[in-house]
Amino acid sequence: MTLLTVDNLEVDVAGRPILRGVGFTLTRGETLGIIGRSGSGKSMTALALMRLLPQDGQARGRIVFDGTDLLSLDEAAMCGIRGRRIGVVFQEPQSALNPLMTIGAQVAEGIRQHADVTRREAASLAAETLARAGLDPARVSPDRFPHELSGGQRQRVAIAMTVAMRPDIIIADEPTTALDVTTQARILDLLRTILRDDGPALLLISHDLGVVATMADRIAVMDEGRIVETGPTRGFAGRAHAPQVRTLIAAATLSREIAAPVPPLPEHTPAEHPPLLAAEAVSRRFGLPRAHPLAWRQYRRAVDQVSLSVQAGESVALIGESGSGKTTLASLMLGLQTPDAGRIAYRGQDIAGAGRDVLRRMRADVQAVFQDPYSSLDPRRKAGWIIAEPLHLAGPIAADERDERVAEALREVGLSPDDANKYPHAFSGGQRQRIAMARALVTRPRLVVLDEAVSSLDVVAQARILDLLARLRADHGLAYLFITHDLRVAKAIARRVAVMHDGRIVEEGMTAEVLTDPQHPYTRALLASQPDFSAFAA
Amino acid sequence: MNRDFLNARLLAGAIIVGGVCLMALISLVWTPYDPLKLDIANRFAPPGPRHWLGTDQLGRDVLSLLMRGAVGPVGVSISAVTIGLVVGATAGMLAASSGGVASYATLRTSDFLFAFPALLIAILLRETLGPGMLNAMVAIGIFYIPIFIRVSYGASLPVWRSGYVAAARVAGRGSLWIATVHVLPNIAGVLTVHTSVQLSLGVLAEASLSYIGLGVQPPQPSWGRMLLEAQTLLPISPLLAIAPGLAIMVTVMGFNLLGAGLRQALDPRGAFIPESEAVR
Amino acid sequence: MIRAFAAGVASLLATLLVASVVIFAAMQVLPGDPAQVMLGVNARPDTLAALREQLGLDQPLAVRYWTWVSGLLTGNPGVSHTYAVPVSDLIAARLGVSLPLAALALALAVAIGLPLGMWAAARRGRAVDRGVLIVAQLGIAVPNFWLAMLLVLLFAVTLRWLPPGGFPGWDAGAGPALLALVLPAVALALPQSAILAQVMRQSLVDVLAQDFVRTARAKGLTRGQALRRHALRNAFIPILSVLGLQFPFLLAGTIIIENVFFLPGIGRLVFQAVNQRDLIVVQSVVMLLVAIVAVVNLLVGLAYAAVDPRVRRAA
Amino acid sequence: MTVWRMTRRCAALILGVALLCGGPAFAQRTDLAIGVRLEPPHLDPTAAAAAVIGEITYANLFEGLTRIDREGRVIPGLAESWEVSDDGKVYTFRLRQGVFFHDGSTFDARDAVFTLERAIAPDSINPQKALLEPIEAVEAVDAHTLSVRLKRPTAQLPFILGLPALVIVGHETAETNRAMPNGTGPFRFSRWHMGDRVDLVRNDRYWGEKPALSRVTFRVIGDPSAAYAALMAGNIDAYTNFPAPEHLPQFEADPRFKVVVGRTEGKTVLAQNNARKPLDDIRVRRAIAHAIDRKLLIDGALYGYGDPIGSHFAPQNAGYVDLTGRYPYDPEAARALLREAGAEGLRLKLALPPPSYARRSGEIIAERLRDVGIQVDIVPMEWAQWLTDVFRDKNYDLSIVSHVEPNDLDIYARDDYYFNYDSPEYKALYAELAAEQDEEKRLVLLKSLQQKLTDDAVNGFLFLLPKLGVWDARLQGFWENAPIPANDLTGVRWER
Repeated sequence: MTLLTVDNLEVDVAGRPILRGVGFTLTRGETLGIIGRSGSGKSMTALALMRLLPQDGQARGRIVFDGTDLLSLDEAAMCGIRGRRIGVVFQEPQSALNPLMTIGAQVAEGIRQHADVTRREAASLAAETLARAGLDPARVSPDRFPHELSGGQRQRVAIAMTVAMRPDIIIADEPTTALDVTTQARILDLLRTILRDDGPALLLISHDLGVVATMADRIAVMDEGRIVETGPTRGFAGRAHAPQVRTLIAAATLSREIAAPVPPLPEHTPAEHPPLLAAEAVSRRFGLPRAHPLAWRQYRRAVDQVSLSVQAGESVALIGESGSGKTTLASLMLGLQTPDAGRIAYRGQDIAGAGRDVLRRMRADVQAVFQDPYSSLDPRRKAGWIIAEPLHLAGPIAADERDERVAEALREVGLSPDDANKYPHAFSGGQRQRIAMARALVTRPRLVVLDEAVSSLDVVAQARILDLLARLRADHGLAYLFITHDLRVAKAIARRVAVMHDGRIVEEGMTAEVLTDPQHPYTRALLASQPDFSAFAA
Repeated sequence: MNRDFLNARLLAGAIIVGGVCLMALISLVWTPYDPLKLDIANRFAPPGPRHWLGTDQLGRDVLSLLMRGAVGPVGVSISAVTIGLVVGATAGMLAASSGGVASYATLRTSDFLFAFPALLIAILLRETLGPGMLNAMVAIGIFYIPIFIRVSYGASLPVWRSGYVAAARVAGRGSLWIATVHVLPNIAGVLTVHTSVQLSLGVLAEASLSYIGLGVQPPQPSWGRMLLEAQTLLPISPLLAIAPGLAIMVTVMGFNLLGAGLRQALDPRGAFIPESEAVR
Repeated sequence: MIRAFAAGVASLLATLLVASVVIFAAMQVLPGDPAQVMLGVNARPDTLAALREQLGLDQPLAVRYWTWVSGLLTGNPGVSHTYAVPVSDLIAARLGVSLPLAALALALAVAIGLPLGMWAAARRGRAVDRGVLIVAQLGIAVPNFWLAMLLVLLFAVTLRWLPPGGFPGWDAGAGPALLALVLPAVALALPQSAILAQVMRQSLVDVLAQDFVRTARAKGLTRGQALRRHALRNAFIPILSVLGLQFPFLLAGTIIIENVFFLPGIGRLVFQAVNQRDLIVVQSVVMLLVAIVAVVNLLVGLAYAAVDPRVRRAA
Repeated sequence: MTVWRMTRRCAALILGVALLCGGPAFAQRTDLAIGVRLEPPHLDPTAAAAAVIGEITYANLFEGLTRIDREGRVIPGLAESWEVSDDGKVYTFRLRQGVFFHDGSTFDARDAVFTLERAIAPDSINPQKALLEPIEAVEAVDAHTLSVRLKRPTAQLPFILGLPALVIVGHETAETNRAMPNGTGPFRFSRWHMGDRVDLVRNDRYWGEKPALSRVTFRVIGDPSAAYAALMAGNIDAYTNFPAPEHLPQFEADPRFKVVVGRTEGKTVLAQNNARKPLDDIRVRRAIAHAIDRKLLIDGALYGYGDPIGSHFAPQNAGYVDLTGRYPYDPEAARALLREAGAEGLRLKLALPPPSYARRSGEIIAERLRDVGIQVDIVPMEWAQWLTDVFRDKNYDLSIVSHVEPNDLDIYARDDYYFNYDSPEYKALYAELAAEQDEEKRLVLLKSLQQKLTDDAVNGFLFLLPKLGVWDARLQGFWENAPIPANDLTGVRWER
C-alpha cells in the first residue's frame, strides 16, 4: 500500500534549480535508500517532504502522503503532520540537538506537542523511548545535556525524538555519517530494531553505499537533482545501467580500481637494517583541564607504550577509531610532538637528540599527507608554492629547477603542470589530496605518512587516490604508514596492519591474517561492522 | 539579506571613509579659509556663499574647521588601531602558537588591560604627559591591545592547528616562517574586518576624549572639541554643534559599513568572526 | 559551578592586586602638589609643608601604599585630602548616583535593543529588518555626549519637560531623583541599545539557521514555538558576552555623561579629584572602577555557566 | 435647588484647585537657588583658597571683624568700631555683644584671638597667612575688646581682616568647619549634598537685621550650557557669576531675567616670565604689548563684556590711572621692536589654565602674536599642573590668568614671584606705599606703581574680568560688583 508518492518534485533555492522532476513512492513498512554524492539533492528532498526548505526555497509538484498533497496544506496542518506522521533524523548529531536543553526534555517536547499528556507522563514516556533507543536511564540519565554524550549517544537521542511519536514515515538523513564504523553498525542495528517493532516506512538517505545496501529494500540513486536509477536492492549492482551509478558502485566496493598489487617486501634482517622509521615504546599524555586552580592536573594517556616500525618499501596500515590515539602516534612519528617516554628512531637514530643534518635528512625522507583536504593546503598560496615548500630541505635550488620539480610532482599525481598557478579553492577534494601528495613527493621521500588521507573524500575520489598511491608505490618503491579507520582501505593498500585501541596497539600482523582471523575482540568488532554487499552485488 | 544590499554597505563605507580621509589629507595643505584665522567682527555668520557652513564664535570658517578637524579623529584612530594591531595581533598570534605558560600569561595580561577603562588611562596620561594627540593615541592604543590579542588569538588558533601548518612543519619549516608565511596571511582577513570596526570605535573614542579636553589641543580644531565649544552656543547657533556631531556620526558609520561590507566579502559564512565581535 | 566561581575569584584577586600596584605607581608620577592646589597662590612654603604633613604625604611610599591597601581591605582606604571625610563615605554617596544611572541605562538599552533585534530577526530580509539595521547603524555611530546635548536642548530647554542636569538627591524623593536620571540614562542607553539590537538580530538569525531549530520544527513545533523555546535562549549567549564587552564602555560613558549633566556621580568625583590632586580619592575610585569591570567580567562568566551547560562543565 | 447646590460645590472645587495651583504665586517666596561654578572642596574659608568657599559662606555663614561691602569698602562686622594708635601699630577693635554662633555658643574676644592666632601660627594652613605677616601679637583686652599689635604700620589691616579667609571661627568648632561650618552669620548650614548643592537656612538668632530669605541653595553647575539650561528651565533662580558671556543677550532679551554686568577685581594678565630669554628684553615685552588687541580680546573672549586695563589695577578703585593707551595695538610697531631686539622667529609656549576666559583669550592672543611673527604653542593645563609648573617652578614663557585679589600690587614687589620681575625701583616705591598712612600721598604712590609696571611692560595687561550676573527679574538686592568673591545674601529678597 503506497503511503507516500512523490511526483515530479521540483525545488528551487534562491532561484537556482536544486531538484528536477524527482519522483518515487514509499509503501508502508518499506525502506527506501536514496544514495548520491554530496550536492546531488538528497537532503533537499528530505526537507521538501517536511516542507522545511530554506526561506528562499520553493517547491512545486506533488507530495501525496496518505491521500493528501502536502504542498497544498496550510502551515498549521503541516505542523500536525511533522513529527506526528513523518519524523526526521538529521545528519549532524552535534548540532541537531539544542545544547541548552536536557535530552529528556527534547524527547518529551515532541510528545507533548502532539499528544494530550501531562508533563510527568511525557517525561516518563521520553525516558522509556530513550531506553528503547539504547540509552538506559540508569546509565545515561534523561537529565543529561547533549554535550555530555558521545556522538553515537546523541544520534540515539535524535532517533528517540523521532520514534517517540511513532510516525508512519521516518526520514533518516545521513544518520551515521559522522560516526565511527562500530558505532555506525550499532546505530543501524537500532534502526532495524525500530523498523521491526514499530513498522514505519524508512527513507534512508546516505552517500555511503554500504549503509544503504545493508538496510534498504529498494535503492534510488540521485545525481544532480534527479533520480537516475531505482530498483530493488537485491541484485541492484547487476542491473544498474546509468554510468554514474556504475562508477559509484565500482568505487564503493573497491572491486577493480586498485591496479597494482601489494608488492612483496625485500628480504632483510632487522638487526642489520634498522627500520626506516620506528616508534619504540613511546607514550604521550595530555593534561586534562584542572577541576580548580589548585587541583592536581589529571592526564589522559593518548599513546601508551606503543612500538611500531616501518621498513623501507613497506606499507603498514594503522587502524583505529577516533580517539584511539592513532593520529597522536603519527604526529609523534613525524616529530611534530615529542614523546613523554620512549623514542622515535629514524634509521635507528633517536630524532630527539639528533642534529640539524639528521633532521633535515629525515624531513626529506619522511613526508606526510593529512586528513582534511580543505585544511591541509594554505588557501592563500598557489598550488605550485605549496608543493615547493619542502624543497628547501634539499638546499638552495634554482627557480627553474624548482619549477621543474613541481611540474614533475604534479604529473606524478595525475595533475597538469599548469595547475601550479591555481589556488587551492579551484580544486576538488580529491584534487587537493593529490596536491598534498605532490607536496609529499617533491623531496623524493622514502616514506609517506598518510593520516586518514582519503577518509573525507567520497567513494569515487577515494578509489582514485588509492589507485594513485598504489601506482606511486610501484614506481618509486615508496613506503607508506597508512592511518585509517576503514578496514576496506587498509586491506586494499597495506601489507601489514596494526590495530590501535585506547592508546595501545592491540593487534598487529600481516593484513591477510589479521583480517581473516582477528584475535582481539576489538578487531573482530571492527570487522563485523563492515557493510555487507553480498545481496546488493548478487 | 540580498547581496546587493551588502555590497552597497561596502561601497558606501568605502566612499565615506575614503572621503573623510581624503578631506583630512587635503585640509593639511588646503582649506577654503585658514581654519585658525580669526574674524571676530564676522562671528556666527550664517551659512552662505562665502562661508558654506557659516562661521563660529571666533569668526572662523566652519567648513575649514570641519575639514581640519577630521585630522584628529582619523589620525588618532588610525595610529591607535595600529598600535593595538601591531602589539595585540603579534602577541595573540604567538600566544596561540605556543600554548602553555606564555599563552596563559598573554591572555591574563590582556584581561588585565581590558579591566582598565581607556578613559582613565587617558586622564592619567594627560596629567603626566600633558594633553594632546599623542596621549589620546597611546590611551586608545592600550585599550585596543587586549581586543586585538583576543581577536588574533581566536583567529590564529585554528590556523596553528591546521593541516597546512602541520605540513609546513613536516616540510622542515620553523615557527617564525610559519607565523609570517602561513598564519599571518590567513588571519589577515579577520584582522582587516576588525581593524575597520575598531577604527570606527577609535573615531568615537577620540571624539569623546577631545570633548573632555584630552585630545587634540587648541588652536588645532577637532570635532570633539568643536562640540565642547559649541555646547554652550547650542541655543545661539545650533549648526556649530550639529555639524561636527554629524561629521563624527557619518565617519563612524562609514567605518562600520566598511567593516560590515568587508566581513561579508572576506568571511561570508561568519566562520571566523562572530557577529557579536564584529558589530561593535 | 562552585569551582568555576572559585577560579574566577582567584584570578579576580590577582588582577586587583596587580592593579593596585599599577594604580598606586601611576599616582606617584602625576605632577602637581595636592597641598598647593588646596591653598592656592598666596600660600607660603611653610604653610604648604604643614598641610603636607597633615595629609600624610611626607610618609615613605611603601608605608603609604600599605596604609592604602590595608585600608581598602577593611573598607576604608583613607581620608580625602580636600573634603576631609572618609573616602569610603565619599564613594558610597557618589555610587548612589552612578549605579542607578548605569542600571537604568542598561535596563533601557536592554528593553529597547532586544525586542527591536528580535523583531528584525523574525522579519529578516524584509523592510522592518532593513529599517532596524539602518537605525541601529545610526545609533551605534552617535556619540552619546552629543546625543545628550541635543536631548537637553529639546527636552529641558525647549520643552521643559525634564531637568537639564543636576541631581536633587534620593532624599528629595524617588520621583524627582529618577526624573533627573532620565535624560542621562537615555543618552547612554540609545547607542548601547543599537548595538544590542544588532547583536540580538544577528544572533537570532544565526541560531534560527541552526540544525536544532530545524529539528524542533520537524517535531511539529510552529515557527513561534521553535523561536521561543529553542532559539531565544541560545541567542542570548552572545548577548551576554556583548554585555560584558560593552560594560567598560558604559562605565566610560557614564563618566562623560555625568559631566554633561552635572550629576554628582563617580565620574565627576574622579575628574574633580584629579584636578584637586586628591590622590587618595583618585586611586581609590580608579581601583573601584577596575574592580567593577573585573567583577562584571566574572559575573558574565558565571552567567554564561548558568545559561549554557557546556560552559558549566568546562569551567 | 439641587442644581444650584451642585454648581456651588463645583465652583468651590474649581476655586480650590486654582488656589492649590496658584498658591505659591500669591505667597511671598523666601527660597532661593543660586548657581555656582565649582564644587567647594569643603566649607572652611580659613583652610583653603578656593573662591567658591567664600562665594557660599562669606557674610552668609561666617562673618569677620570687619566686612567688605558691595562697593569694596570696609565696614564694621563683628567689630562695631576700631581705632588706630598714632604710630599706626596698634589696632583696638570693639566687638559686638549679643552675638551667637549657630551652635548656640556666644561670640566674644576669645574667639577673635583664637581665630587670628590660629591663622598666624606656624602650622597654620590659612591661605592668606602671608598678609598677616605684620601682626606681632593679638590679645583680648576684655571680653569685648580686642587689640592687635603690628610690627610696622599696615594701613591695609581692616581690609585684610574683612577677607573671607579671616572670618571668625569658634574655638571649639574650628576643626569641624570643613563639613559642618559653624559661624555667626544670618544663615545656618543645613546640608551639603556633595557634588550637587549646599543648603542654608535662615538663622533666627542673628544679631542684625534678619534676612528676607528663609532657605538658600547653592547648586554646583560648572558647565556653562548646563547653567544656561538650568536658568532657562527655572531650576535655579540666579547665577551671580555666569560663566558664558555668549548667553547674556538671550537672557537680556528674556523679560523673566535681569542681567547685570558688574566688575570683579580680576585683573587678567598675559603673564610673562621676565627672567627667561627673550622675555628678559624689554623690547620683546613691549612688542608683545603692542600685539595685544584688547578690543578684539574683549569682543572675542568676553563677547564685549569687560573693561580693558593698562596696568595691574582695577578701574573702580581709588588711585586708578588709565594706561590702556600706552601700548596701542600696532602690529607694525611690534614687528619693528622685535626686529630691533633681534628676536625674529620667536617660538613661545603659552600655558593656559582651565577657565574659559583664559582658553579663549589664549587662542586669540596666539593668533595675533603669530601675526607679528611669534610662533605660540598653546599648552592647556589643569590648575594642579599650572600651580606647580608655572606658579611654583616658573617653568613657562607666557600664561594667562586673572588675579582676583584686591589691592595686590605687592605681588610685583615679591622676590620669587612667578613673573620673575625684579625691579629695585618698584620695590622701593612699594615699601613707601606700605608705610604711608596719608590717603592723598597713597594715591600718588599707587599711580606711580601702575605707571612703572606699564613702562616695564612686565605683563600684558588685558582686561578686568566682568561679573556677569543673571537672575530672576523679581529678585533684588544682589551685589552688582564683586570686590571679593562673595554672594552676600543679607539684602536679597523676592519682589512683592
